[in-house]
Formats: sequence, C-alpha cells, structure tokens
Amino acid sequence: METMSYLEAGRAALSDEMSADPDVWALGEDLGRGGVFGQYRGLAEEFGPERIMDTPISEACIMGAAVGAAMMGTRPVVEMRFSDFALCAIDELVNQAAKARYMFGGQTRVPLVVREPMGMWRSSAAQHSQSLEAWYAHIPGLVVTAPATPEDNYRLLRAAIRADDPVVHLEHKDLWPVEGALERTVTPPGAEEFGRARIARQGGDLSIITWSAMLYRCLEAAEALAAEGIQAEIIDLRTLWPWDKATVLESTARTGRCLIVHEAVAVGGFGGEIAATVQEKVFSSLKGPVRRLGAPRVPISYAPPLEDMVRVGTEQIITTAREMMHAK
Amino acid sequence: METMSYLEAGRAALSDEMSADPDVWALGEDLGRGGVFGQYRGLAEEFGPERIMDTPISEACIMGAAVGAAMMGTRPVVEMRFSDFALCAIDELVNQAAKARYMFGGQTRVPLVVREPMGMWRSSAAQHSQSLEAWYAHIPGLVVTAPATPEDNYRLLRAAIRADDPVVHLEHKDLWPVEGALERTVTPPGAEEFGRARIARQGGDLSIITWSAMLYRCLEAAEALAAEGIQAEIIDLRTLWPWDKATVLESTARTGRCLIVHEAVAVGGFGGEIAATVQEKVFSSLKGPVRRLGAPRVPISYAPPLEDMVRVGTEQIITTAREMMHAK
Amino acid sequence: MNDDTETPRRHGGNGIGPERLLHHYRVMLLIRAFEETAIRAQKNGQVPGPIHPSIGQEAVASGICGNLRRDDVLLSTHRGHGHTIAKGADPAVMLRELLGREGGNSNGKGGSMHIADFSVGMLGANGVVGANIVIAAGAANAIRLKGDERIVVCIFGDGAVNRGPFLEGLNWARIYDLPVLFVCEDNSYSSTTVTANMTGGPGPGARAGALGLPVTELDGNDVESLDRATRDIAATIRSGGGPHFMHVHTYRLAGHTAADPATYRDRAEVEARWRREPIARCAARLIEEGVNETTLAAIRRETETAMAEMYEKALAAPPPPQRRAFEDVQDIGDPRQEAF
Amino acid sequence: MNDDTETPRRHGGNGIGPERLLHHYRVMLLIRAFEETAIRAQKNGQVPGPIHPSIGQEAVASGICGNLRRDDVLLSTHRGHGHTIAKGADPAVMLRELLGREGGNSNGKGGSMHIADFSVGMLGANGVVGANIVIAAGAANAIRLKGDERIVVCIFGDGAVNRGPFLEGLNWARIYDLPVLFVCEDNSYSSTTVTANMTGGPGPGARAGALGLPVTELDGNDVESLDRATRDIAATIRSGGGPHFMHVHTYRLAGHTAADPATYRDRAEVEARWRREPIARCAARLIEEGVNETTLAAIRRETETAMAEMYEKALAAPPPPQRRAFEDVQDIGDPRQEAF
Ligand SMILES: Cc1ncc(C[n+]2csc(CCOP(=O)(O)OP(=O)(O)O)c2C)c(N)n1
Ligand SMILES: Cc1ncc(C[n+]2csc(CCOP(=O)(O)OP(=O)(O)O)c2C)c(N)n1
Ligand SMILES: [Mg+2]
Ligand SMILES: [Mg+2]
Repeated sequence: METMSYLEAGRAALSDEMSADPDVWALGEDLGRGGVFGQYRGLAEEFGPERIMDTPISEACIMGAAVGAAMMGTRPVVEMRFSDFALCAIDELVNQAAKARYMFGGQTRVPLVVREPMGMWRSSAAQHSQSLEAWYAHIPGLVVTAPATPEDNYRLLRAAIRADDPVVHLEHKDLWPVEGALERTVTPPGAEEFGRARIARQGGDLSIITWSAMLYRCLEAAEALAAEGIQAEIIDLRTLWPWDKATVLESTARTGRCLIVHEAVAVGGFGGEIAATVQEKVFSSLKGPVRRLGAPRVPISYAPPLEDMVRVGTEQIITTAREMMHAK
Repeated sequence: METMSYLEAGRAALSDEMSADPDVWALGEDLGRGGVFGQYRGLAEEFGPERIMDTPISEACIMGAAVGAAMMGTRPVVEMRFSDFALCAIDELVNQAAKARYMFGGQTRVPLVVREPMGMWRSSAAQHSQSLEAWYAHIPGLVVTAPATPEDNYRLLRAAIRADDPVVHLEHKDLWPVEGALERTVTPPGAEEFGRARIARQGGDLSIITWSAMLYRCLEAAEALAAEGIQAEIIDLRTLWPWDKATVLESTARTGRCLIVHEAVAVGGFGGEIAATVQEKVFSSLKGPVRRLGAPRVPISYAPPLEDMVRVGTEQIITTAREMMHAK
Repeated sequence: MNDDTETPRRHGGNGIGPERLLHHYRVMLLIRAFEETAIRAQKNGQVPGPIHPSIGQEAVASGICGNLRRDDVLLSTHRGHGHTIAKGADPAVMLRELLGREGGNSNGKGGSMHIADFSVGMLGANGVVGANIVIAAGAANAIRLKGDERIVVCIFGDGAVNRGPFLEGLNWARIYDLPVLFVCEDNSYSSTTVTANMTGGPGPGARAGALGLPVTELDGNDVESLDRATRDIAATIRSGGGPHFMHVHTYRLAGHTAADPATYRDRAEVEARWRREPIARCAARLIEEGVNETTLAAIRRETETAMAEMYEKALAAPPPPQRRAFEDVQDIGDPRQEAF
Repeated sequence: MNDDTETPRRHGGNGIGPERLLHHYRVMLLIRAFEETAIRAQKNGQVPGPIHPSIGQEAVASGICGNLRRDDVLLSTHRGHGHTIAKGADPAVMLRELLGREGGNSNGKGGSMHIADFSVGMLGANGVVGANIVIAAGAANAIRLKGDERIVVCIFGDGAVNRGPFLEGLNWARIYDLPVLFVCEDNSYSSTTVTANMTGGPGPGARAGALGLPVTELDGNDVESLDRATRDIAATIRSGGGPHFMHVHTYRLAGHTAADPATYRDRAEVEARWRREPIARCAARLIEEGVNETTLAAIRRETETAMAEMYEKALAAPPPPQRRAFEDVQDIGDPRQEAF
C-alpha cells in the first residue's frame, strides 16, 4: 500500500500499463510537458515522445486517430484536457468509436480510453466546468467511469486501458490533490472493476447514491446526519455504465429511502436513470419518493458566489435527507 | 384549415416566417435543390440563394456561423440533414449557442433553430438513425421540440424561429408523409407553444407519456387496450424542454399509473427524467411504479429484422400497459 | 488487391502491359457489375437501405487498390463498394451485406454505408463525410508504433475537403510523417451540389500542399496512369517517405444514391462523361496492346454470370437471427446482461 | 477603437505620424498596465479564474482594432484583454469582470475567458480555441444579409490553425465573399508547445492562401506597419473586396496563464524577445518623430495612475447578487420558473 494523490494515481495507472504493454500509448496536447495538470509528468522521459505523444490542437483528430489506432490493435489513451473540449470530438467518439464494433459486425474492437477532466474547478466558467456523464451513459458501446478516490482512479484507469471497449474516464479536477491509499498491482485490475459500487459508509436509514467529487459532500452530510441520529448509507457508484444496480437496489430496499446526488445538471442527469430504475424495481419497499439533487439547469458562472448557486452543497444534502426522513 | 404532410408543414412554417421577417434565413447542404428530403423545395426560388443558403459540408461552420449570425440579430434556421451529423457541430451548439447569452451576462441572445431529422427510417443504420433528445434537454440554454403531427411541426417550428433562444427542433424522418389538418396563421404561434402537452387521447386507467413518432404506436396500443376495457390516456409532450409537468402530473395523479414511451435508448433517455419527476411529485397517487419503454442500449442495425429488435412496438406497449393494470 | 505481400509483377516501359491491364479490366467490370446488381436489387426491394453507386469511378478503386498488399489498410466512404472489391473483398459476401443477410460482412448490421472487410485490410466505409481521414491518420500511428511496413490508404470525396477533419488529419499525418496515402476522389459533385461552388481557392491539391504534403494530380478515369503513379507513391510511403496526397478527377455517372435521378444536371454533361468512362477506355487500350475483343467479351460474360450467381446465392441467404441485434455492442456492460 | 463611424485622420507619407503613434502608445500602455494589474490581482487572490495575459502582443491589438469603427465586429480568444481594450471597452468594467464583480461586462458571469463588450462591437473572447473563426464567418453573413457596411475582425492564435474550424470558417468566408479579416496572432506558442512543431507545411499564411484568401504577413510588434496595413485592408473589405488573412508575428512574453512560469523555454529566448517588444519600439519611433521623453513619461504615469484607480474601484464593487446565477439562461423554459 502506498499513499498517492488522485492525480498521481492516474499517472501511476498509465505508467504501469505502459510498462506492461508496448501497445499502450497516450496522446493529447502538451503531454510532453506533463499535461495541463501534471498528470503526465515524467512519462515522456520514461516512454518517449511516440508513446506520450504531443498533439496539435486538433481534438477531432486526436479522438479520430485514437479510433483508427485502436482498430489496428493498439490501446490509445486520449487526453481531452477539459471534458468540455471533447465536444469538439463528439462525432469521432459517438458516431465512430462507440459504433465501429457493432456496425462492422464484430470485425473489430475499439479499445481506447478517453480521459476527460470534468466538473467545476477554480472559477473556470461555462466552457471549462461541465459534467456530461449522462450523455455518455446514454450511448451504446461506451463504458463510463467516474472515480472518486485515488485508489479508484488507479484501478479504473488500468481496467479501462485493459478493456476492449471505448471507455470515457471522467476524472474530477477538484480531486487532483486528494490523497489516499492504494496498491500498485502487477496483474491489472480487470472487468470486475466495472459495475461494482463501493459502500463508502454504511447506514440503515437512507441510501445516498453518488459518484465523483460529490462523494465527499455526501460523506460530510452523513457525518452531520449521524449526529442527529440519521444513518445514511453512502454508495459510490464508481462507474456509470455499467452501474451497480444490485447494490443500489439492495440498499434502497433495506433503507426504503433513496437520494441521488450529482454535480451535473439535474434535468436529464444520470440521477434520473437511477431514480427511474429504483422506483421501478423496489417500489413497494419505498417509504417515500426517490429524490435527486443536481445542479439547476443553468450554465456555470465565473464568479464564485454564482458558481456556488449551482453547486450541490453539504447543507442541501442534509436538508433533503432530513425531509426524506420526516416525510410520510 | 388545410391538410398538409408533416414535411410540407415544416416547409410552410419556414416559408411563412421568411415572408414575414427578412431576418429569417436558412442554411445547410443542398437546400437550394430542396434539401435532402424535399423540405426546402421551392424556397430558394422564392427567397433567393442568400436566404436559402447552400453550404459546403462543414457542419461545424454551419452551426458556428448561425451562432455568429444570430448574435448579430438575424434568425438563422440551421438544417443538419440527419440529427447524427449535428455531432460534428456539438461544440458550436453546446459550448457556444447554448451558453453565449449567459456567459456574456445577457449582452446577447442566440435566436437560432437547428432542424435535426431524427430517428429510425428505412434501414439507415447506426450513423443515420439516432434519437438524442435527452442530450439536448440536459443542456442549459437549449429549448427542445419534438413534434409528432403536421400541425405541431408547423406551430412549433414557427414558434421556434420566433423564440430568442437556441431551439433544437427534432423532426422525425418517419413522419414526413403523415398528413394532418392545420391552420396557417398570420400571427406566429408564440411562447405558449412550449411546455404545453396535448392529450391525444383521454383515458382514466393509465397515462402514457410520449413524443415524436412513438405517438402513433401509443395510439394504436390504446385502441387495442380499449378493446380490452383499459382506457389509456395518451399525452404527446410536443416539447421536451420545457416539458409540461403540470399535464403529466395531473393525468398521472388521476390514473395512478404512468408509462413513458420513446424511441431513444431507454438508459439515460428522457424517460428517466420524467419517471423520476413523476414518482417524486405524485408518489402517493401511484398504484405501481412508473414504467419506461425505450430502445435497448445497442446501436441501430441495418437489417430490418435487427432494426425491429430495438424498435419499441405497439405490442410491447400493450403488454406493458396490461402488466401495469394487473400489478399490485 | 493482390495476393499476400508481393507487389505484382509488371511490364517494362511506360505502359503497364496487357496482363496487368487485363487485371484492372476484370476488377473494374466486377465493380460495375456489382453496382448494377445492387441498383437492380434495390429497385426490386431487396436492399433495404441507401446505396451510393460508384459507376464511372472504377478506375480509382482498381488503379489504387491494385497496388496495395493484403495487409495494407484502406479507409473508404459511403461510396465504398468499388474500393472494397478492389481491395480484395468477396463481392458475394458484400451482396449479402447489402441485402441485410446473415453471412454478410457484418451479418447485415452495417449495410452499404458501413461496408468493411477487415480480413483484407478494408477498415470500413463511413457514413460521416470526412471522418475516415482522421481515423486513417491514427491507423498509420499504429503502424508506426508497431514498426510495421504497412501503409494506409484513405479515399474520400471532393466534398470532404470542406470538413475540418480534412485539415486536422492531413496536418497530423505530415507532422508525424506517417505512412498514409490520401486520395481525393473528385467526381465533381457532393450530393446535389457542384462541389467547386463550395470550395474556396484552387482546390484539394492546393490545400494538401499548404499542409506540407506532396501532391499528385491525375486523371481518375485512366487506370493505367493511376496504377503507375500509385505503384511509385506507395513504394515511397512504404519506405518511410511520409504522407502523400492524390487528387484524382473522375465523374459520378449515376445519381448520388441509387434512388437519385440526378435531374439537377445536364443530360449532355452526363453523356459527355459517359464517353470518357474508364472501362471502355481500358478496353480500347487492351485492343491497342493486342488483346482481342473475343477475350474481352468472354471476360464480360464471365463477370456477369459470376455476379448473377452471387446475387442468387445472396437472395437465398437467411436474415440474421434476432440475437445478432444484441451482439458485439461491448464487453463491459454488455446489454445482454442488462434488463433495461 | 475610434469614436463612432469615422476612420481616424492620418498623417501623410509612409509613417502614420506622431499623433497616431501617440494614440497607439497610449492604448498599448493601457493594455500593458491592465495585464500587469490583472496578474497582480490574481497573485493577491482577487481573480478567481484563469487569465491569459497578452504582454508583448499589444501592437496587434492596437494596430488592428485602431482601424475599426465602433460598430465593426470583433471576435477574440482566451487571450483577449488587449483586443477588447483596443476595441474601446472600458478597462474599469473589464477589471470588475475579472474580479467576478457586479458591474463587470457580464456581471462576473464570464470572467476573463469570456470577456465581451457588445456595446463596442466586441462579441466575445472564447474558451474554445478556434471556435471564434466560424462564429466570425456567420457574423459576416449577417452583415451581408442586412446590407450593412460593417466588417468583422477575428483574431486567433497560431495554435488555432490546426483546428478544423479554421478550414471551415476561412473557406466559408471565401465562397460567400464575406467582409471578414482573419488575423492569426502568432506568438510562437500554444500553451507549452512550440506551435511550429505541430504545424505541417509552410504555416498559417499558406493555408489561408490555399483556401483562396489574400494573405498579408506582418511584424506583429510594429504597430505602425500593422496600422497602415490594416487601414488599407479594412477599407478593401468594407468596400466589398471579400475576406482577407493577416499573419502577424509577435511573442508571448509572459506565461500561457498568469500562473505559468513558462520554464519550458530558454531565458535567453525570452530576453531577446523583450528587446523587440512593441511598446519600447513605439516609444523609440516617437522620439524619432520628435516627441520628447517627458511627454512619454507623463503618459506612462497617467496610465498607471488611472489603472490603479480603476483597480481600487473594482475592488470596491460588490459581488453579483445570487439571483444573477439564474438570469439570462433562456426565455423559453427559464429555470426560474422551474422547480428542479
Ligand atoms: C458530416 C456529414 N455531412 C453530410 C453528410 C451527407 N452526405 C452524404 S454523402 C454527401 C456528399 C459527399 O460528397 P463527396 O464527399 O464529394 O463524395 P461523393 O458522394 O461524391 O462520393 C453528403 C453531403 C454526411 N454523410 N456526413
Ligand atoms: C478546442 C480547445 N482545445 C484546447 C484548449 C486548451 N487551450 C487553451 S489556450 C491553448 C493554446 C492556444 O494557443 P494559441 O492558439 O497559439 O493561442 P495563444 O494561447 O498562444 O494566444 C490551448 C491548447 C482549448 N481552450 N480549446
Ligand atoms: Mg463528390
Ligand atoms: Mg500562440
């Protein structure tokens, strides 16, 4: 076991996969200098410029090239810098990467990983702060990961690189410095990493389903709720497609209450999918409606007080959980 | 009142707006020859090539130019040919059009309409058949319309052109020949068109919420169900953002049963949003869980029998409705 | 496509010799027969989706792909039947694909717009204009990483040069010095539009040149010069010479799709172009080279008979079983394991 | 930016004359002072988001925008402070925006990367490299449709020429003959990358030329030649001459962002470039033209005092009220009418 930051864990995952498999390589802008957040620091020196490849500002080609290279049997790791810039490469991701295997009747596979730093971070405003995981979860062919801890960033990124499917790996920018313990393994984590949630805190009164950076707000809220005698069970989904229905349904069936918390806009967010599924599957166990917390349907502002207006806060989680306990 | 096809209704809407307002213009590939489905036939002759503008195969520029032209006070109508090709212009639509007014603190508006022919149609396969309305509903700043009838195509397209917001107008390719009555008005339909569902059939036993081409499958199912004594209320949402919560909630509260039917992939589809909302708002009126029908999470095949495997059919609606009547 | 890894034997001098010309004649006839069969099949209701015939453009397919090894890689467009056949795919299998049958290249899941045969290095047609350009660039990255001697050929239409990926993909190939041959197959039209009206500046070649690629401009209906030029260019690319751009001029004799009567253009224009179509030109050259008309007629008959048989067989193929709809989506989160 | 609709009075001959040079000196000093103030403010924790200073690139802003009318249209990049000031925006208001305050251009909703002042025709910086190019093309479409005599100027960096929208937007402007001036403000770097290494072929000008645009290449640190060239080019565009492309060479003297120490480049390189920076060059020319150093020193002092005052005022501005977060999203489906 070692202690690493979320950022270092991502770098370690890539480094370990690159050491183990010469077909793994990474491409993106400024990777040679370590990447815009330092996630690639030292890797160009270690693996050379052909495997840590600096690219022009050509998002469509970065993604499209990865599709071609993946169909040819390499395992490209695409760096999109900010998840928002992936919007310059959506045809390549959605019409090409996600569909190639199917359209071609299984003649090929597209084993690529797209790293997309997501979420609100340091007043980056409307074009550098989005959380669009719901989009990717909606697209057949894509796998979607959203680690909240260094260990999960390490394990999920390695497993994503090993997977034969295109994986959208959403790293939250606000989590870069978060530290945690993890074990660097020789055998790569495998398919069992996907669709397996982690119960981050146990509790019998209500189930809170979350992922990515919101995990920490939920844990804070759970502390406060515990002080009031409300025991929240916190489930970190880790991956959104596939997502761990079994764990969520079991927990909700037991507690009778389900709250989903995410940073993304609530309308059309992945919380809707979970809420719809939960109420359908364990309707008769529910003590009240499934609730969701997400951002209002507004773009993200620059000024911190306005940014805060669209950020789901610990207080909001606490209040909602309390309401749920007292309703009906 | 006149009778028109869905396709002609779209053309009439554009023609009426262009006649009334010299700032309205349309741009897209092959518009001068009438557009790929004939939706623009005759308009270039009537309004000239500067207002029915043929473009290169440059989706990013088609959309981006519309953003610039809209900020300058014109009202561009963008033709994307197949909704799938809008994926080549997503930065321009989502990072630019949807956010400009907000990012610039209200200094500008982006009154553009994007026409996106959507859905499965004549074995067009994975890259020409998608239904991605859930994506747009998730994006702050965008309005989303999905007419099912000629009248609604006429009214919603005119209202969309008049709106000061960017509107994604989803026309279903399978509906082009569908005929219906409508009234060509002098006064354009206005903001009241949005967020107002239409009860396409009344019924007291269960509420079926749908939009676009699925309306017709739902109506067929309702006929069959009526023969069994089950009265389904069919609600055609018409617009997905805003969507008519009041009508949906009122109906569901009355019937106690809610089924959402759409062509798009069920996972992450807009049905999740509706189901989550309905169960939250009228939980205690529900006689059973809200159910959803949508496509499985697989790309769309070419061969008709495989295409049929991902198409929600009338039978499936009937069976689900029956199950809901008998459950619990 | 020639067998395995050897570049084919050639005639000396400037011509390519009757043997090789005959090869192209056969391939071009096969493509023509395939397209005509496909069009007829669609008229008969047997082809459920759209098809984009390449009638008149056969020389591009044969002249270029005839210089590729089986393991070289080809990326094509919506108008990709000819390229695919020339790369060595079995037209019988392709017909099944167009008919949406089991035993088609993709068991009927892709159809014409997504025709592909990975077993001969044909990595797919594409339904999105220009998308193949960036994919091709990346395929070449993979070849470089693996240290192979293969090359990539990417064929796209004149309309694609107005899409952003054209710039991004060509620039990419240039800066990394990748083994790719880009071919702009210029048939003057993009759908109903005269592409020249939508294309600023001198055109595709000038754009490629400005991105640093060497450019060769050719008559795309002259299979002999296409063959010769591609032989040399492919060899240069294979030996590390970096990317190359070919601008080949041909003409789309049929409509944009099989359903398009193409009334937007002059009958006279089309007739004039028919007089320059590549197959008759090839036949004339063969006669010059001393091959007699009886031989050519025999080849035509053989081709037609073969194609008719393939079509009959394709018609007899079963539809794909329904389970195919759920196969090959993905391993992780496979929809077959999910109740949706 | 000059007042209203008249192109400013000019000195005869080849030079632009001391009066006009002094104008540029003032504008450039103002931009420099603004950037330095912004950097300091960020160090002091007053600027919550990223800023991309344009120190060393002031001549581009002043030389080009000094030839625009108030109602001409400007589209800029993430590095847009200088352009915005030169187009006539009030730096005091801009500072409030950078500080995220009420009374900023967008009441703190956009910040530096989305700086905009529509009242002076500055239609926005952009957080997406190259996106402004296609927006600019469309703004020019609107001018054409409305029959106005305005022109559009679109400034972007050297990195943007590798994005697809560069090709699409320039081609668009060419085929419709639109009134746009595209300016590639080449400061040698895109973020930490030497752009030349990522750019195939001869560079931006060759690409624009291949798309059919006339190209002018200029020293981007020489405000005088920028001014002269833009005057003529803008006049040609305004009178229906169609789009034009300027490639101007300058240098980013600061880091990519204010937080970037730019250790990836040689100190010697940067020092050499400091010796060619535009403001001192302009001062030297003014001295040549007979303006004395006392006058220049006075202008410098005035500028600094003015900026210091603006900063103090900006600091005193209140944060935007929370309701702003929900304003200006959209009319139809306004989130304020929705319980979410
Ligand atoms: C990105 C995109 N835009 C539009 C289309 C619709 N479309 C299909 S083929 C075609 C014309 C293509 O012209 P060209 O590239 O010259 O190829 P050709 O059809 O002549 O072979 C168009 C516009 C598409 N498939 N993809
Ligand atoms: C589409 C896109 N990709 C990447 C980025 C991240 N990014 C911001 S500025 C920049 C460098 C831009 O270089 P250049 O165009 O030369 O402008 P400069 O910063 O030198 O003014 C990059 C890569 C972005 N904003 N948008
Ligand atoms: Mg063409
Ligand atoms: Mg630069």
